[in-house]
Amino acid sequence: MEDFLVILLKVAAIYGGVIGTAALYTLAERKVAAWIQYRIGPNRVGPWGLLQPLADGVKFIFKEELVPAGANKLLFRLAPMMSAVPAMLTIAVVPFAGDMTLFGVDTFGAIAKIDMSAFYVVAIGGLGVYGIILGGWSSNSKYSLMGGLRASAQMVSYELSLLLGILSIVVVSGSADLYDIVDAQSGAIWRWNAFQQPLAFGLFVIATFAETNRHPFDFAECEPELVAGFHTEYSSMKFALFFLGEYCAMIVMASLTTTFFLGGFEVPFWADAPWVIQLAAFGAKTAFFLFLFLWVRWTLPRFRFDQLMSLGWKVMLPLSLLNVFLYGALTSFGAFGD
Amino acid sequence: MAETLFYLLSIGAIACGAGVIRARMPLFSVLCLLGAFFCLSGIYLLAGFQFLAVTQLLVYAGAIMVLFLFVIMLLNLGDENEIARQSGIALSGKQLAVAGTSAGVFALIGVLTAGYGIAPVETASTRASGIDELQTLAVELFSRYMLPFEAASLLLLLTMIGVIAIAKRQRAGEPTHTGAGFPWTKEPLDEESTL
Amino acid sequence: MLSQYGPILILIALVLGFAAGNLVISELLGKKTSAIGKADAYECGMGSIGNARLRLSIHFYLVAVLFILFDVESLLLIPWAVSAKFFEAQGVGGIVFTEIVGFVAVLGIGLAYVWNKGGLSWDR
Amino acid sequence: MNAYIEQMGLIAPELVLTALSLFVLTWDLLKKGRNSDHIGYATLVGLAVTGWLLLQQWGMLGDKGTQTAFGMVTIDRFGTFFKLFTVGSMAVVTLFVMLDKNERKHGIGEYYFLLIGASIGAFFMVSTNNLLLLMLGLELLSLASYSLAGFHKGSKRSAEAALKYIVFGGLSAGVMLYGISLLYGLTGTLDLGLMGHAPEGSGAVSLATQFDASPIPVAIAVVLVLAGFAYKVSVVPFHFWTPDVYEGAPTPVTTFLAVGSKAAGFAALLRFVGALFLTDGVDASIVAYGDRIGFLLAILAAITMTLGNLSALRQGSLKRMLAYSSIAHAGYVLMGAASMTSEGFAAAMFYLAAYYCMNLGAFGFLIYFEGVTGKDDIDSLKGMGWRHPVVAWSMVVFLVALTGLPPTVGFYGKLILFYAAIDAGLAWLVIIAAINSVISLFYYFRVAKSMFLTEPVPQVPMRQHGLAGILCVLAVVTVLAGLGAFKDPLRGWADEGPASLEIYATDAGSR
Amino acid sequence: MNVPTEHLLALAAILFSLGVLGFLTRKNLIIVLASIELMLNAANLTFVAGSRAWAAEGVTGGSPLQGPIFSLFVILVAAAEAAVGLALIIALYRLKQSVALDSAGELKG
Repeated sequence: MEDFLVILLKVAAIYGGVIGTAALYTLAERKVAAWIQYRIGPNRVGPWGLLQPLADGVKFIFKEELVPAGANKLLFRLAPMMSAVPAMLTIAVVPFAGDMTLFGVDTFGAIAKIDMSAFYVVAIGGLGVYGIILGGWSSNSKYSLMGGLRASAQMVSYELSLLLGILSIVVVSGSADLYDIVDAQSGAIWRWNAFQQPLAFGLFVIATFAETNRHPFDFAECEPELVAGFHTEYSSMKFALFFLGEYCAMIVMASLTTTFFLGGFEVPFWADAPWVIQLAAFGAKTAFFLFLFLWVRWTLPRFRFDQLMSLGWKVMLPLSLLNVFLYGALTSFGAFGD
Repeated sequence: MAETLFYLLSIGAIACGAGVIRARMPLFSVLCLLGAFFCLSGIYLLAGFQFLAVTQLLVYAGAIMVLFLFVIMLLNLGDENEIARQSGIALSGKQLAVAGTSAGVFALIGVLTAGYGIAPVETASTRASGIDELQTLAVELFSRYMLPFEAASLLLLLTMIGVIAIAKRQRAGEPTHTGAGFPWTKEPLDEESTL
Repeated sequence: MLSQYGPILILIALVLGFAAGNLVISELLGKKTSAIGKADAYECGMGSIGNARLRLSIHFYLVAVLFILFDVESLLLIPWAVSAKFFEAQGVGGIVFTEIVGFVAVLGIGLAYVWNKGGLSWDR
Repeated sequence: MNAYIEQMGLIAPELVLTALSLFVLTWDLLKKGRNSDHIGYATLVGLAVTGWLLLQQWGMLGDKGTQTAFGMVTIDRFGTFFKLFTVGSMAVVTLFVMLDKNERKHGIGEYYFLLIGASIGAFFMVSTNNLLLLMLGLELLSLASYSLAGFHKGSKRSAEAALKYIVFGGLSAGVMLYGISLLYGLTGTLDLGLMGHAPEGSGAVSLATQFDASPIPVAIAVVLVLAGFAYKVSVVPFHFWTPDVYEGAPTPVTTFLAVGSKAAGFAALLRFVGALFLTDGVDASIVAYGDRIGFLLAILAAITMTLGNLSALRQGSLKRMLAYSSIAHAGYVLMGAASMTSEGFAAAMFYLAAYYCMNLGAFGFLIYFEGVTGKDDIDSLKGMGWRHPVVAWSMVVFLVALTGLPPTVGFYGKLILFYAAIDAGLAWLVIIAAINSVISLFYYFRVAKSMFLTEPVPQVPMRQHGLAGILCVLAVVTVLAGLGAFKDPLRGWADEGPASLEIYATDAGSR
Repeated sequence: MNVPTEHLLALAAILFSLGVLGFLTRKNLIIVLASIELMLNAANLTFVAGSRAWAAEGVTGGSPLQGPIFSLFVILVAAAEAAVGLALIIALYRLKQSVALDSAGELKG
């Protein structure tokens, strides 16, 4: 019984934490944008505008639901869910901290610990494409359709690089369990995969940007061309769900990059740190990537769509394959033997 | 708990399967198929085949169904346009009833098939789960099933070439290949890319 | 098996409840008005022309096909990736890696082929 | 490591073909589609090497088959026999493609690549006892065939044919895979040898044991798998795609479908049936059951040949007529399988060899004829006999062989088929087959009549000497193979095939 | 999971029948292809059921994990077939602006 309560507590805490972070992240987005552009940003609701996300949420709930004429009613309502749910489900296996003891129960700092968690995230995360493509199609708007198709083509293209990047990590770690992958990076800081596999790291980070439809690859929205992409016709909470899904996906991607390449929750040179410290370390590393998302968005210009696809297929895919080969060869011939 | 889940997933799979063949729009048919894949993935997981479950999600749900959706979007087959198979053995009316009955009989026989001559499995799956299974699978795949494994890559290559040969249109009167696309050739390929 | 995945079930329930709940609450609480043209698809302020069921570039299809094929390829590499160290420890790392090279090389030729045919060039 | 290489040595023909396919593709890439003839020559050279390797293998093989590639591939005379003919027919089809001007405008490198890929699939199909590799080979062959059937991009017929082909092909694949999965569930193995006879400690249960325990599931499983094969060889309930696909596909591809693909399907069918039900080496309790399967096949054979021949009578198009004729011939070959004896199997193998020769020739004539007139209806044949005498006389030889008249290989093939069937107690089937042969005389004769006995219609005199030469050679082979000097060795080869099958089955038992 | 193998097999049989039924009764080619996928999944489920049952019996039938490996290849084949089939649908659609296969047209007789 206590086990079950602890699990319940963990699920609630992690899910709540991620949703809360996503909400704060929307604020951070605007604050950072303002900072980069020498503005102030939201500062009216609460101290430093901290309650702004709450106000936004309440506003979303009370906004009018619009369903465009000619839209497919059922799919139009389902699409936001199909977009948000996979992103939220991927957090299930992210290791936020190592082993811990809560209320006398020995447990670990993730919702679930499964053997194939590294591929679970790709398999589940890849399903987010349905929300986008169906949202785009069901709106019966040209911009939405174009945006949806573009976004989904982009997502599938870069999913390959993501998958191959994960493969090369799995090859050297010898396990597909995220905890084992983190373990393999414990100890000295140069054991982080970011230093061991710089190429994979770079490709993976680029792929995360494309997977989450973030700048400089945000062709899902691409405001000047496609108004707002696949969610042009969406309003109120349905729009908010798309938004929330996107931010959750960013958080998940940042945590995954941390887990795969920056040693996850491991504190360098301190293998058995208490879990609170580990959580903090994880938070700090993830925050760096979260900041990177914003920094890039407000600094770099957007690609062209054909450039994006060319990059994905002609650069990222061959390089990822080569990288897997390289580390596969090194592993197969004993370079990473213990 | 696991048993309940199995029966729930089974009902889900059957309902989705029925949806596949009953849906008016191909889009809903494909979405129902997606649902059936989820249910089956869950069942594989319950039966102790993690890797197969992930495969089901990764390839079937994550890739094949996306392809179906793309085609529906590209050809604009969402609702009104039926792409019909008129010849062959598409049935209607009375024939449908006959087909339904025979399929029902078939299902019954299938249930009979269950009399496998081996004892029903009363114990939970005995296999070791997870990585061990994956490692056994890898050992099998790279020793005994090495040839099928390599043949699989040939199959994929063949599919790739076949699809390009079928779907990519060249303009009449042009040579089959121009070296376009390679970084070291200058002239871009001049061909229609739209349908 | 279930003990491993059980917490995910709880999460699924929670997430679905959260998403559906939000939509329902918003549907219930949001005000409803209607006006001429309000439900039209957005088209930069103009009246919309035709419907959005347009047909699009074949490239989307090619991308999806290539994705499937390479997805399946990566999938077949997963067992190897997980066991590469194990194979190395068993002393058969080289042989298995050769198999992998053969497997990927064949598909590499396919990639080169598609590349040459312009299947990867979006701009044309 | 050495054992590893030794194992690979036995599948050298397959490896050479794979290398050839990749080479063709790469060369096509580098040459950017120019000099397509060179690719054709390269293909021919590769096929020749493969053929040479196969002949070497034939010489080395004893009566027993050996297994290689971790038990996946079974190298025996049965398989090598079909591989040799597959390579031969591939070479002829390659020549057809090279000489057929209509095929030039399409991507020729892919054409060859897909053809070679299909024959690799056929190789796997005919030489494996493992259902997994069998399925993969079948799918390689099928996928290549689908793509090839739809190869003429501008042609609606081609696209429709390919679509029909893949839709029904998908159905048959689904049915067959479901059957295989049931078989696996029943026996706990994918190896046909173990299914036929599972010794103690092999970890499998033989089908015979399961049949005693639960006959209905076994029957369902076997019939479902047979349905998949029946589709591939266009036996009657699954034949309806054949005329449409044969007509819509590019003619060289049709040739391959009618000859290479069908023969590979038959080879796999024979191996499947042989491993499970052929008398020797298989658990005795299932042999009676095998007779029932044989009876089912006999009925299918009767229906198939009758329907094929009757439909062929009404055809105005030569291509469709040949399609229905190939359905009828599937019925004849099925007689051999239906007899459930080694003699029957050997007869089926011999007849398939004959079928290779005469159908390659007939379709080659079709290609020639289409090249000359641009049409494929029988009425346009008028005057062919006078304007293109060599080709027309070759065609007459093929027609005589297809009808099954002496002195051609077709006659002899039918003869031994009939003998085998009578021995197996299928006299009624032989009578039906004989009547069918008479029926087929009418429509085959119609072609000859059209060529020689009617006034020539004016047409452009255009000659394709290369094609005519090939047809000549094929015609000579068709006649010669029916005569003693060449017939007997061929007969000997064919007779050794089923023997190696059976011995393999016992061999698997003792493993 | 203490579910008897029979129930897994029955589920597979029902799915297979649904697939066959869909193939026989539907005219829409996309749905026909979807029905075929359903049939292939039924085969996979049967493999899983069989594999599970034999593993529980302690029988490996020559090699362990044959069932799952076969299922992997079935999925691969399904992917390849879907890709080629849909490519053909697109090709035909381009030529005819519809994918109705002619019933009485050129390819019948």
